[in-house]
Amino acid sequence: MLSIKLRVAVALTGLAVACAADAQQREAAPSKKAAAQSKKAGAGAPKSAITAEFEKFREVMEDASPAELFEARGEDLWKTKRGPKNASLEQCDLGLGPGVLKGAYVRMPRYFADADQVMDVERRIVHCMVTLQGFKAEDLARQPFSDDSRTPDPVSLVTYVAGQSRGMKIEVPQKHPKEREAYDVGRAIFNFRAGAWDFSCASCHSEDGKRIRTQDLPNLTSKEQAIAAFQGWPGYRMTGGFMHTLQWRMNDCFRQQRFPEPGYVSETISDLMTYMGVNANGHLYKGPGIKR
Amino acid sequence: MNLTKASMLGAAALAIAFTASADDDRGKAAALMKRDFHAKGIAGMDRLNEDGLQAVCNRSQNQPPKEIAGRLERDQLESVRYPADGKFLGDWKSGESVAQNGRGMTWSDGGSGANGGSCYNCHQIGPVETSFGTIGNSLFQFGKIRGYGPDVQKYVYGKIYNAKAFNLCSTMPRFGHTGTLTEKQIKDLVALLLDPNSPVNK
Amino acid sequence: MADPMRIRATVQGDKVEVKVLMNHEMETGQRKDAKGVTVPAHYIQTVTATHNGRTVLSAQWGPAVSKNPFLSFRFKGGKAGEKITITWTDNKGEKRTDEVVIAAPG
Amino acid sequence: MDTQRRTILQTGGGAATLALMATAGLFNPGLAFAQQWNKPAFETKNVPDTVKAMGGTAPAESKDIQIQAPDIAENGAVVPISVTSNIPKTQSISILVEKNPNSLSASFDIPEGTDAYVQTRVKMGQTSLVTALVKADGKYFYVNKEIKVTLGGCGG
Repeated sequence: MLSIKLRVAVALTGLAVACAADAQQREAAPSKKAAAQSKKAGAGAPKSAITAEFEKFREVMEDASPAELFEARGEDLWKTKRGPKNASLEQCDLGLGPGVLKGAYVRMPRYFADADQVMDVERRIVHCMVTLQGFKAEDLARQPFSDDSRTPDPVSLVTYVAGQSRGMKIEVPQKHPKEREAYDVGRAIFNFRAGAWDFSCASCHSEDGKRIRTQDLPNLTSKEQAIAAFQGWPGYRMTGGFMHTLQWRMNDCFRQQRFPEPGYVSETISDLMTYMGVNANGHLYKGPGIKR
Repeated sequence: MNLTKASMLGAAALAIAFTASADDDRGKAAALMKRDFHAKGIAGMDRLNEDGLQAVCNRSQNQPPKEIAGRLERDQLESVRYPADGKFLGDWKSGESVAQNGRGMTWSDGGSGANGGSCYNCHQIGPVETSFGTIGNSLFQFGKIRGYGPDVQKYVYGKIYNAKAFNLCSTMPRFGHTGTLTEKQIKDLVALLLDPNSPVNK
Repeated sequence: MADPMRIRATVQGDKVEVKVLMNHEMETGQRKDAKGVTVPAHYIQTVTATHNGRTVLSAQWGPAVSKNPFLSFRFKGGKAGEKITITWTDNKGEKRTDEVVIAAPG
Repeated sequence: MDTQRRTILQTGGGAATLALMATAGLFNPGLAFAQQWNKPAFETKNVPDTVKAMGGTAPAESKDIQIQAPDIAENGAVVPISVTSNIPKTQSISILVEKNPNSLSASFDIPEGTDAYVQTRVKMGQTSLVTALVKADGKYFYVNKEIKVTLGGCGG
């Protein structure tokens, strides 16, 4: 044990002055030729065919997506006077002025001076529910994700707000220093390997064309693919038939990463969304979607 | 000669500059996560602490210098506990269910019930299962292609026990090292790949 | 009470295309919840669509229709501005009726 | 055998009740079919029994029926299926999933003036043949399509 620790310490010192890292993959396998052969000897249907089939029918379903049911519910919640202060959310400022919803979703996360923080859409909506309507943050954080018994209000609200950016260009801002810092820290969180299985977000999301089971994994480090992760959220998840937001998606990624749980609407999640959102900038957002 | 030296020095300087700002961000990220996360189920906050290997991989963008990687891989290999009975091949049928099973080590796992290897999440293995991932390479016909001998058996056992012993910053978890899989389960997986009767090799 | 349906009805040539999304659990009665207790069956059994008092589609469903069901069909004789009414009834006797005005071709 | 006989008896009973209620003027005859849920048909456990319970005998395979559905469903919980019948005088379209606990998923009555076309989404527990059963001019026709259902995502 002691010897391992010592060597790691030596290694870390070595790294500090390391030159260009050795990029070679050194898989100590008995035969490289054999590995290439085994790749060719695939038994399943080629990925492209399966994916094309999925995408074709995903489109059919998105034409009439159950997400619309939650958009409608969210609109009701937005406009109805609720909470201890008996107020609606119509004065909530999502970055473009109080009550301006058009284009707000595709320009978040962003810096909010009143909170002196970078906030993603769900974090901001929760902030408004607390400040304008008088709800308690602890109550909203208690069971924040959809399950058999309910769809939490912020989920429907995010879906409504997202629907108001349908067909618009993603322009997550990087003007304010805190927005740029959120991007950098978000990238560092994305690459941080730890936990029981040595995973980081990057373990699954930093190469093109990878899958878990049949599920495509967008490469979030690439401009072309970061959009694939931004797109379709909030999404109606066919498994269980629940409406979920990116807040849930990232929470569940950390579960599968074998990490402890991130706090609901925490800065960690806002930073990750900033990293992902900025990488997806310039693409068109299609609105709430359907997910597996 | 001189030119090479100069460019190497330049690269070193660049690497240090880059590392400094990346280290800064990583420090902020680690502190932020410690503040924002909480323990849940079997997933304690200690999981946010990098172990030595993770620290090296995080600081080198998973590309540690050869020298360091080699030394650390040897350390990892030394920690592999091979079966006392010297036998590596278990039962391929049980291996198939370990490969299918995605349970283990998350905050929603725990309590009773065996862990799985989540193998199909990343690898193509048997000929029947078409729902397989592609993060890892295809293992279909593994034994047929690489041979069934004791060396290959020992390698596969070691690779599943601790993938990092063979490629320091491999994406693959250390299934034996972390106590995710038992000796028997690893033997069963070895059989799935290397038993000539396993469907993998048909 | 169940949330409203989302109904879209649009004139397409000499026909009206109707698309309906319904808020419903469509519980099969075979699923167990997190505590291992069987969730009782709860699903829409009949759906009726009417236009000017005339039935343009009627359906009988079992629990195998997906949660938050979708239904689409086309009929002749509807004009923009007229109404379509959809009613569903489930196995617990709950009922919901919504209507929508037929839209001119987009 | 027993099950079959009981199913037929029940269907008969249902029809008789329906006729009785219609005679009594208890509801609008136009809505009659929709209001009467065919319980015996929805309780059958295989395709032949379902066809019988729906009053069908010896349905003929027909190329004039099209099923539009994925070859491989991304998620068995939501499988989009549309059925179009080009058989004249189509009266009803039903969707049956062979390997589901109960074969009958949904049945649609097509009045005159409505296209012989429906689109919906159904649950499938596993890879199965899906049957579109059409009643036209009192006769029964069908077509089959296999839809594969896969596992997906982390942990299967």
